Amino acid sequence: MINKKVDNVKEALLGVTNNMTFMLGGFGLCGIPENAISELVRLRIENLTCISNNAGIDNFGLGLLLQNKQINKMISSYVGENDEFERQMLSGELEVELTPQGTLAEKCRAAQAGFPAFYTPAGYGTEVAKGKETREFDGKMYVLEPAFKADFAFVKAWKGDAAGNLIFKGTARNFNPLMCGAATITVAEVEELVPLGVLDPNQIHTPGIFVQRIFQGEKFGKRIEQRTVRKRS
Amino acid sequence: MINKKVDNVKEALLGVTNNMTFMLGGFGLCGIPENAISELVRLRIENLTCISNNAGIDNFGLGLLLQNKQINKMISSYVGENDEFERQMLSGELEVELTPQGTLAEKCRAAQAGFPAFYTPAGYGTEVAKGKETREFDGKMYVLEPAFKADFAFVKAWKGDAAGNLIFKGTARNFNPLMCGAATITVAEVEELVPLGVLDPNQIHTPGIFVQRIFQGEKFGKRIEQRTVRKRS
Amino acid sequence: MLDKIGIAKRIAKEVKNGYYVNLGIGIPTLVANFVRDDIEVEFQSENGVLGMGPFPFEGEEDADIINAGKQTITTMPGASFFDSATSFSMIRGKHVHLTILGAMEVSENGDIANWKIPGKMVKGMGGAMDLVASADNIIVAMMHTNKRGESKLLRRCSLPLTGVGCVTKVVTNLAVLEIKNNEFYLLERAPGVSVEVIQNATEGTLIIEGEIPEMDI
Amino acid sequence: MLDKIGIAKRIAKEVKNGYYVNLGIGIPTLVANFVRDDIEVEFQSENGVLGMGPFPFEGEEDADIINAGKQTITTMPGASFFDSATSFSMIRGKHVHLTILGAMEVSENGDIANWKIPGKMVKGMGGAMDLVASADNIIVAMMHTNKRGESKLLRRCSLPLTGVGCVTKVVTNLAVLEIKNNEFYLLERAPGVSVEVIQNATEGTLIIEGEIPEMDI
Repeated sequence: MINKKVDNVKEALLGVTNNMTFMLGGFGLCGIPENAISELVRLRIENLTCISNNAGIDNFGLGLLLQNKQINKMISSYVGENDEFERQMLSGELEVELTPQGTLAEKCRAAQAGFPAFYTPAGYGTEVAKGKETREFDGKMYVLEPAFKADFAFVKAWKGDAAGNLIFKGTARNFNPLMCGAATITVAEVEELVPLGVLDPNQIHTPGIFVQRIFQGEKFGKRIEQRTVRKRS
Repeated sequence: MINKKVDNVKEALLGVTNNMTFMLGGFGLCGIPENAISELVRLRIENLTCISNNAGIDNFGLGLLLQNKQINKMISSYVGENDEFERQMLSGELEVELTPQGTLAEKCRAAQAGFPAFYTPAGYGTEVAKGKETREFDGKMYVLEPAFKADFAFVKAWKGDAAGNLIFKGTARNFNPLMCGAATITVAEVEELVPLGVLDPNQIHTPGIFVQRIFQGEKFGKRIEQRTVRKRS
Repeated sequence: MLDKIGIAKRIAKEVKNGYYVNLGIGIPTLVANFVRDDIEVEFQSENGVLGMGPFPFEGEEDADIINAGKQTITTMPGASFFDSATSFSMIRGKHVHLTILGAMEVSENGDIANWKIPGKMVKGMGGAMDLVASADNIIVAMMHTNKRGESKLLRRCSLPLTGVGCVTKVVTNLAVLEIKNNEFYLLERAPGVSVEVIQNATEGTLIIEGEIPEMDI
Repeated sequence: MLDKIGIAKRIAKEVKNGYYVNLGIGIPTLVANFVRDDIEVEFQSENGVLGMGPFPFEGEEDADIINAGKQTITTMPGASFFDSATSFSMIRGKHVHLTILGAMEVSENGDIANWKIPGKMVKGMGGAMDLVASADNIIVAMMHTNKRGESKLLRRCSLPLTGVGCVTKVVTNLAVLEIKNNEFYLLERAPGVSVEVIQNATEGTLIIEGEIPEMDI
């Protein structure tokens, strides 16, 4: 077993600097690397490019880095519900590259899997395809999209072990497994770091080879963005 | 829940005919759809194109279809250890398209995921790339490989439910999950068909949407090709 | 004239036995409530769940189990969770049979615009561009006109497109329309709404063939 | 002169702490037995397992747990199983640090041939083409000459290629050689083997710089 365990978030983020490109897992506030984000806020590094499906809300998730103006460019599919984001974007302070969600997912997967680029139908005929190569296969049009390149990927899992194996819970899985191994260094924070051998080898979502550092996260807030319930009848 | 359960292999294979293209899961004899193969032998349909990493052995797996001369063309990555196969291939009775294993896997995944083709470095500069488009990305050369097209995919899983959800065991997973949803109709045979709700939604390897028919398999032989053991010291 | 609930009810009739369905945010989400319970249907949400159920009972919300609208949900027996790449494999690979989503504009050739108002609103396309680029069966749920009373069924969309030539049907507060041959075909009128009202509210080419029945919802 | 075990022992020294390693069929498989046990290493097999262990005890074989050579195996704590696409993501994505495989021919520019003898033998490339096209560190384990005594280290391969310009090192029964600048650089001699013997058994350009040490295995 190759040991990936580090003691805390500080050690896990060694080497992050200004001007880097980061991938951050999560959909909305679900499955986001809360500990890594807090540490990035504390470190005050800036001029960052962040690849993440969403941009958090004003006072949680990536919203915290936005408030601090640490982010220079966001690559996301959906950025609603964030006033500070909208302000920075419309004022031109923040560069935003909107990418169809399936394309965003596959650009991560391509980076993980060593594919340089791929053809997808998403965005053909729209401004997303502007300046990009398009091509017909079997009578349908596709857009060529390159794989992402990033320095660090920050992901959040439910359970993990020292070998770097990860298991996610529910829809908190989302982009997290795709970002593992898609950046030079992948840092995983887990709710529960279990002893080696506890996880069933047949039920690993992300094999440890895709993870360089893993640590036990602290105080996960796990906020709910839209609390919807029904009454008991 | 959309019910995919059928009563037996006969019902599961309704619609298979001569001249079709099939995908068959498995690596060597590990995780092969034994029940489907037996039924194809019984049905005596012929002039088949089979996509499968290997071609079985003389008296098991796809070797049974070869003995019957039901297969016209094989698309595989490795076909050693099969005398009848070698004879048919060298005599020209059998057409063989050898494909790098990772390319074979991805051609299945591309079909499943709606990608028309992909660029892979495998086979560049070899006869595998002959006649294919090649292209440079970041100083490295890649070959464009199209997605597979197939009429039926036959896969074998460990456990499954009526919704078509599948769980595989150990290395019997291999190509099986990638072929699900990669053909017009996917037929899954399982060692154990469990009641709906028994499988943990978090631990499904193949969501039921990729499977059209599922049935409880019978009498799995699960032969071992190379029995290697060590002595107890 | 229909309200949002009415639109959802009418669209629910388009959901057939054996369908996997992706519901967009807003009116489409309501459709799930009105699907006949004697047919087999599964709802997919692109953030990574198949087999969505109703909202959880109070106190049973789980922050790790949400839909694409970020609402807390439950799952049905036979459900599964998966990553975003697998989710879009389902969509891009045409395994999802029906996509229902909202729009700001639809044109007579089936273009749709629903993600951006230049200089004003840029929330992003989320999964909509993947959905409309891949699905064979796309129903748009929307009001027939915008807040200024202008038609949203146009000859050409004025807003940045989400997808081209992809919408197959539109269900509005006034009518059900099919898009074919680069024209809107009027199929049904909302209760109490005349053909003339629909004609006046439709900027794109409207084809009216024979007697147009009132919706049965 | 080394036997197969000797070659495996020498290659085992190339396996460094923290390496994920893919071992081909034949001599490479033996390498696992000789890796120092004070370093952290994991073995990947392209049929879908990471963290391979030794062969099972008699009676404990599981038909569902095999390596790429179709041999029954066991797994170590921390192991994982995955599908073939994920397996080649590890390989193509350069997450595997070292690939060790056999060859029929290697050329001085790093080409390798190991999958086909036209008209005679066609077993297929299996995962070898993916491995050699992607890995940065590829060691070939083979005999220096074939059964007819002809060199397998050539100016140009005569057999159909598996990959081009990819081999970084060759370990044979006679020597350890590095491939750079389109030449074979002699690094080490097998015990008791002279430089002259190696020179005579090598058809490709052989660079001999200074005193060539004997292997320490």
